[in-house]
Amino acid sequence: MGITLPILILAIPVAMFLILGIGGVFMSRKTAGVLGILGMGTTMTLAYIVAFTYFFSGSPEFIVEGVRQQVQLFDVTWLAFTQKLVVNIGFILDPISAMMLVVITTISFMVHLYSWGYMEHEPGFQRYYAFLSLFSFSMLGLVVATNIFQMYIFWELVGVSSYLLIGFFYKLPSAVSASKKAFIVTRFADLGFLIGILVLSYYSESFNFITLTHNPESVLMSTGGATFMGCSALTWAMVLIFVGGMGKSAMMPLHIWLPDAMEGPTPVSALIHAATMVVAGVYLVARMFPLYCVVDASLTFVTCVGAITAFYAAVVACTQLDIKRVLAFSTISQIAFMMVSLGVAYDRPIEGIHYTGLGYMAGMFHLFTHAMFKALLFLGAGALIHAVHSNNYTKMGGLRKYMPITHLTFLIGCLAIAGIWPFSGFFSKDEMLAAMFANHWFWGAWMTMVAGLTAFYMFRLYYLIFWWDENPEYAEHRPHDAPWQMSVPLIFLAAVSCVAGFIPFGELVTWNGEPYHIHIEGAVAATSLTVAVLAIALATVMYRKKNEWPARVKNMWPGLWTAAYHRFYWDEIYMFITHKIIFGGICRSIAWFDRHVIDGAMNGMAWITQKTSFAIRGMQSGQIQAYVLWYFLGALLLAAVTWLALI
Amino acid sequence: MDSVGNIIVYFIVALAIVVFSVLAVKSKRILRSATYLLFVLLATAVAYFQLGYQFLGAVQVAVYAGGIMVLFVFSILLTHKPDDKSGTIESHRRVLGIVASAAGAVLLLFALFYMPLPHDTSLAEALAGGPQITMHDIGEAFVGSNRFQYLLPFEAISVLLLACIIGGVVVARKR
Amino acid sequence: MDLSMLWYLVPSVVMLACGVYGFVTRKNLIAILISLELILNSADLNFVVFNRYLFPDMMEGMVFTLFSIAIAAAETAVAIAIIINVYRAVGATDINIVNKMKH
Amino acid sequence: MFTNILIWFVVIPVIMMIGLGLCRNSGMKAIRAVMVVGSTALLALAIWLCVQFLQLRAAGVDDEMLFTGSWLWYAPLNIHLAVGVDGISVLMLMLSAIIVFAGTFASWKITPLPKNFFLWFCLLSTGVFGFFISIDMFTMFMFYEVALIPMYLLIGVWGTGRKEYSAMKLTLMLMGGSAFLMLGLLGIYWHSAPEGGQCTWNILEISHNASIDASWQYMLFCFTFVGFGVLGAMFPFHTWSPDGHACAPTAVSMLHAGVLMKLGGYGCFRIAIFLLPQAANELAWIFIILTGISIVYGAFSACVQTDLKYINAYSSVSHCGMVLFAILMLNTTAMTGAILQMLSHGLMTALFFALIGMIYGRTHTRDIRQMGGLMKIMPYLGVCYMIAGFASLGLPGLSGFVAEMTIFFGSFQNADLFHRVFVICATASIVITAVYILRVVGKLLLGPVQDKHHLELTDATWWERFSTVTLIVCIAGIGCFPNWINETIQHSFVPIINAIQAAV
Amino acid sequence: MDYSQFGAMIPELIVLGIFLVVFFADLIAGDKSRKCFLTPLTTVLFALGTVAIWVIPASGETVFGGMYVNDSATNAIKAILNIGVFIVFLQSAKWVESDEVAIRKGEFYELLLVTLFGMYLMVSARHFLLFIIGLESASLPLAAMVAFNKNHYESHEAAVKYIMTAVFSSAILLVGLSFVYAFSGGSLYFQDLAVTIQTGSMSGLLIVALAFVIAGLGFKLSLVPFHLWTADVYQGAPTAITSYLSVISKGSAAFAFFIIFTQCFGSVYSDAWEWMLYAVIIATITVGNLFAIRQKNMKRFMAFSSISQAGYIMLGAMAADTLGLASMIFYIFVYIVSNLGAFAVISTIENQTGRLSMDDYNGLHKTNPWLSFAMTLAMFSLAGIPPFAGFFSKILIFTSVTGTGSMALYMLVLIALINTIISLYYYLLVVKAIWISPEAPKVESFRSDCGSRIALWICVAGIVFFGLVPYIYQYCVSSVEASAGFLSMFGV
Repeated sequence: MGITLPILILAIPVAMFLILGIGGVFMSRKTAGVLGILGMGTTMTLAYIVAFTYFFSGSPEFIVEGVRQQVQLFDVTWLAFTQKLVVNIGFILDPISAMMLVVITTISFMVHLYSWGYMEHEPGFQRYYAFLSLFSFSMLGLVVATNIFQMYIFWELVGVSSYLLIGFFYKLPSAVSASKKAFIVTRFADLGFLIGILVLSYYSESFNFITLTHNPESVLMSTGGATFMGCSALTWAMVLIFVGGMGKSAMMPLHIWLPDAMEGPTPVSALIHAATMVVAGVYLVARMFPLYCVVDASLTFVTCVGAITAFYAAVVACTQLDIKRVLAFSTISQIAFMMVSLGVAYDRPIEGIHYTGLGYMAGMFHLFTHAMFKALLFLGAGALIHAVHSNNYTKMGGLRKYMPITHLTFLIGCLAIAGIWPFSGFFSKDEMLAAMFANHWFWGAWMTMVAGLTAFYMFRLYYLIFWWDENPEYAEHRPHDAPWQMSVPLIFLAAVSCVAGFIPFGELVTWNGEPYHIHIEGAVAATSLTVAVLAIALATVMYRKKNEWPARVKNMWPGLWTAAYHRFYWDEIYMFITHKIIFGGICRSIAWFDRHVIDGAMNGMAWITQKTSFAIRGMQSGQIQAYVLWYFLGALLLAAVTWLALI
Repeated sequence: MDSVGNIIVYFIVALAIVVFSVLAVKSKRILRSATYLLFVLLATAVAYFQLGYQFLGAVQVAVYAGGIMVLFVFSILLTHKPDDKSGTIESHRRVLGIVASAAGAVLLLFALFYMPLPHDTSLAEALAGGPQITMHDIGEAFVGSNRFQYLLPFEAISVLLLACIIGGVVVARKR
Repeated sequence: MDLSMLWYLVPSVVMLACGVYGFVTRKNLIAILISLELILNSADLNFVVFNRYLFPDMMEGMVFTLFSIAIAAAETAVAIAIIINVYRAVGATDINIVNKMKH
Repeated sequence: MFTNILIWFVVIPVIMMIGLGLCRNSGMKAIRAVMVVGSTALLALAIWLCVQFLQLRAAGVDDEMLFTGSWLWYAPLNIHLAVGVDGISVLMLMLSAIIVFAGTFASWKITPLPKNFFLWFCLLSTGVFGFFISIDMFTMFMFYEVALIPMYLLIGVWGTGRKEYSAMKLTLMLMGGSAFLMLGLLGIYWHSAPEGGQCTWNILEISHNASIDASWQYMLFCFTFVGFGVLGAMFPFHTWSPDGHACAPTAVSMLHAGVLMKLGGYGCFRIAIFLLPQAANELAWIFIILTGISIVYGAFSACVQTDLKYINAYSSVSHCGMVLFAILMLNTTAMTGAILQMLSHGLMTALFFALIGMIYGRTHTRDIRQMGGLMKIMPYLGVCYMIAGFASLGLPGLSGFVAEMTIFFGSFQNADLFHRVFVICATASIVITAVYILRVVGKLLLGPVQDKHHLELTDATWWERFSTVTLIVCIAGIGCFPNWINETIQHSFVPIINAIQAAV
Repeated sequence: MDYSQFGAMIPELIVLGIFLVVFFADLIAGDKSRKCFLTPLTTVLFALGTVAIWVIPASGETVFGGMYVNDSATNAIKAILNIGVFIVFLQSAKWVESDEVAIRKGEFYELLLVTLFGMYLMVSARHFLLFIIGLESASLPLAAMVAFNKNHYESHEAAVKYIMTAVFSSAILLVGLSFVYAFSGGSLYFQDLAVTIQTGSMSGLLIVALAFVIAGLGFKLSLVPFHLWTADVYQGAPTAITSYLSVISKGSAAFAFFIIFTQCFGSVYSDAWEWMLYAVIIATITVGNLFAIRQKNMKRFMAFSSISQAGYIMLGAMAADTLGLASMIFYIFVYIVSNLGAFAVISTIENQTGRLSMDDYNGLHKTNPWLSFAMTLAMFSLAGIPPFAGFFSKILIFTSVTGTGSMALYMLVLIALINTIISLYYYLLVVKAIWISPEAPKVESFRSDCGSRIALWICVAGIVFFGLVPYIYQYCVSSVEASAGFLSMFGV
């Protein structure tokens, strides 16, 4: 494969960004929209060509003896730190990046299309499309990165695109603060990422993924047994790099930005905060997977963080009122699922655990399916918000009659995420749970419980929106289905969610390129299905019609409910630390110190000089005799001191 | 061993210098001050004679005691009524004056006593050490232009004196 | 008993000290000038004494003193002219009148 | 003499001054014409020099300095007007030319006394250019001080706020620094003779011949580093910077923060480290502590300021601290990063101050609490401000990122715990930077409009757009294609690194 | 007797000749109305004389048995002083024509020329007797000139202060010299003293003698603590005289100081007077600066500024070698143009409006931009800011001081450098008043007289070019180096 296609894949979005960003003010909305959609469509086509060529051409460039290869389509020097540490910008093609190309371009195109309808009346339409292009470019650059530093570069760029898009409605203070929060929290996490890269590259003397991952043992050797606080340097590096992933993927305790990020336009949430950017952390771990494997403490860390986050987010999701927030917590929970799946996919036999690689494959599979159905759900939520002009489900209820397409697609999304056969979520979730059970029964059981919670809160949401009690305001503003620009993506994604499970994913994406044959583990599948169905049943009982159950349950554990509703006060804790301690404590005291001590010292020197000047003015008394006295005593003193000192 | 006469003369001179110096700066009447100064200057002239510089002694009497003292008396009479008193001022300054002068005297005396120069020569030896300086020698020295001859300073001081005359006239003139 | 150099130098130092004392304590400008004459005289005496005792065969010190006397005369003349000028301007020769400029 | 291209960097501003002298006080058109022609000529000259330089290097000319020339000036003290450039100086000249160019447009409508303003402005430029072309310590120092003093009048007359106090403080503190510097230079001069030879001020000759003994090196290093460090806003000598920048007029802030503060960093490695390598190896730790404090301290201070210029001034303390910090790491990569950071910070902070000046010129306040939602009112300026902010917080694709990363990766090559701890502290500053930049952006540009009067304000004029676009293009240029600059700088560091390693 | 030896004293003869011409012209002219030719006559003659001194090469001879020398170094300083005096003549032209002074203008020129003659003798003297006569000629007539403004009380007070202190200091100097004489081997020729005063003669008496000589010369240079007369006299004296006092008198004394201390006492440099001068210089620079900070009266302000400048000048004596002397001469030259530039502005404004306070300068640039510009340059030059000449003179003198390599001298230079910051502060106060102060200008717009303008132009040209053009400094160095036998006399 030549370099034209990959370069175009990156170049078209960035060109769109520049054209729409600089020239946007001179364009009509329609031109801008069409340009953006066309650009993204082209990119999508190209990405499909690349991905299909990679997976299915069977060319020896990409597959050797049944093993899929990692190929760098191009790799040019961008910045040479030292002789060895050279940052390149390149395009890597391997199973996960090819898969990600498809996911990103697909969802992005859908969102472009959808936004044409959704954002029709918003000011700054051109700017919006420019930002979408920028994001697409950054995300594509991230996934095709040939080296960790390139990844970091695009990592930052997606961060800023996210910032710009969350803050798109910049006149709303809440949007502004949400975007700021998102950026700073991820930035903080990126600090870990950066230090991780620093440590890793210092020892391995390379940024390149292929160099690093093809021989992870030698990377471990290169650290020469360097340890810090009892852990090896590589462990530190990998954990710190994962911290970066935690930030982007909103793992506990760095998850706080994601729910707030829902202040952005809903299509943006679908694109960035559900399907693509937030899974960058998962992608990162998958990318560096062999290195994680050689320091399994770091992988354990990944698993634990994932497990805790998944449960936490699921619990919180059960109590939220804002439909987008429910979806946001659901996203956190699902991404955590993928993390756990990666965490349990040990690749070498330790203490009787067999290598499976299943977790890796399953995680990637879930990434794919989740991207589709979560985007679907978000876009559906967007349609709802478009119809009723509120995020809050108390303003909804009984919408199934008014918005049939939305209802149907949303239901498909819910079924998919709940893991009901034959929807896509079932397959990927089943594989993940199988991998977890294979690792340790505890992870399996724990995550099955989370899966059940997922099914519950999703159907709680579904019923509250579409059933429950009809909002009387509909009489005045009759909600209706979205225009075609919005419906088409919904339908398309719903279709994908229905069939994606049957893709032979194991044949395509595995940790080492060798195909893996998926087989449904009956026991696991049965368990998870049962749990899901039970949870759906419970949700049906509680929320299908307006009744007293929800209130009663709430009153049963009021403390728990309130805590969960307030997301277990994480935001408050952060607020306290940042505002009270860092701003109020550190920054203010440093500013005070600067003004009063440092500056004071300088002014003090001037003051002392002035005072001395005043103090000695008596010397110049105007009396000749005093002058002569000074004169004479001065001469004597000069003589006397010199005499004493020198002789 | 110096002659008794010399010693007696020395003591008279020394006593006169010391006493009249003190009186010159302590006297409450300015005219008396001037007179005491005259005595000091005359005593110094005597010392010059004793040290063998007769011409110098003569000049001291003529210029200092004669010329300068006249100036002083003249100016005192011009600026003072006869009964005017010129007392010391402010006691703190008197203390300071004593301190300063005492410090100066002590330092100088110490320095002189410890100077690395031969100071046990007697006056007689010193007088015998060199030739008598005659008027002729002095005259030669003042108009010669060689080493140890002072034509140039002599001319230069004439300019200085001229300038001082001009200066004095400018200052003292009424307009 | 020898009249060594120091015998002559001591009165000279006393003269100097008196001169300094007088300068510092006197209230009248002319009286101050009188004190100054003492100091000048003390310097002259030093020159002469050193010349006689240390370099009896030369006469630099004596000549210096001769010129010094002339210079003293010139100084006194100018100083007295200025003092008279002040007297004309302010009607006194008190030292406390001429201390207006200070600090 | 005038056949040497470098001399023209000094000659052109002098000609401009003469030209301005001939203009009438009120002849605004003539004054602008002189300034535009002159600054364009400077920019063209800088670009031409850059091209020439790269061509020569590409052709394999491997001297330490190119375009050298040396003309005896004060023969008795062996003072020469010696010029020469390596890659670093070329880039610095380029930076200065760009900022002078942008500054000219940024002060298009300066009042009162436009003629005098530009006269001093040109004098300042003369100093800056002269400093970067010199390889003789004496002329270097002279140009250094030439660049300092116009600041007093520029701030005092055309400034705002507590301008008299700030101008005086700035001038005195910088002159205080240069007092130490002077002493250091004198010491180097008098120890520059190899075994009874003639002393010299020429940096290259000293580096080749002199072997200053250690005890003197220690003293002189401290003097020179502190001297330059004051201008580089090193903690605790940075306090002139916030007040000075806050009160200075736009173009002066641009030039001062953009170029003048770079003189400090440039001098630090060109003189303190290059000529006193042994002391640099031994004593770097002291200054690493101070500059490390600068980085974090400046960033934290910036977080709570409410005056736009104060925020940027403290931010400059932090960023310039990074420059000195990187220089002290004594390896090629980190020092390269330092130079990149100088360029980046120069352009970015010039952009910042230009924008602040433009905003202030419209709203008449710099207090972020009294502004808000300006993005709606003046979108062009708002977008530029955001770009500057992103450059400042190290967004890839803009210059700040490249510089900071090079610094971090270079600094991390020093493997001991002491260095590591400080590097990580320095790294942490990028988060704090994000905090204060986004705080300002959020309060100033985004959110609802605070003051109804602001709704009537206009967006940028053509000269303002011109000025800012110039800077943004450069910022993005460095950010996207850093490697040629990087290589140029790295090559230029070879002799310095050799000197350091030889002295270990 | 060999009167042809007078022929070697060309500069002195020229000045004396002009003096006599003016003297007789003044005598002949009689009443006021016909004296209008006096100013142009003197100025032109003096200009010609100055050119002559520059042009006629120094004979390098030592005449009168070694009492007087006219070598290139002395010639250089004389020529430089002459330029200063010329500028003083120019800037005082208007003042001497004023009603109050006009009738005494003949005397003004005569006295000025005599004092200049005295300074020449100070500079050229190689015998203490001639030196003392020169010193007195340089200071006594000045007392009369300080009293020139008869209608101003300050002028009288200043004259009294000046003459009293001057006489006291010359008395102390004589006492000191009498002690030096004790060590001299009977000869007061400098070249003999260089031989007879050796390390072995180190004693309390010699130290006292040195201290008294430093005090005596310190009076002329206004070194601390012998400086206290300076401010009052500068303030009270007519501005023309103040400027003359502050530069010419100081410059000649500095040169003489250097010659005396390096030649006569060169061998006891590091034993004694290095440290005395060290202390005195630090005190001078610091105290001068500290007092200058508070001053509002411009003349008084300049007085303290000149005190601190004297400290810098004396750094050249600390160096005590050819480079030191050359740098000192250069410093003096630069100081002359800078200080006289400032005084030209001050006297112009005083003559035109009678205003002397720094507050009166507020907003000056609005009414008198050129004067403001010149004053700014002068202040910058005095503060030692490049590219103005003051920077070069300061740096060169610092360089020469540190050349000996002793750490103590580095510290001295550091203190001096730190003091430049204080000095910068108060010089900038003037600049601030002129340019920054928002008040309405108090001095109305006027056109200054021709003499002042020319003087100002000369000063501005000097300020701008003396540093950038290296020839002046090279001239100083080559003059010093060409002084035959001069180097060999350094006992340092």
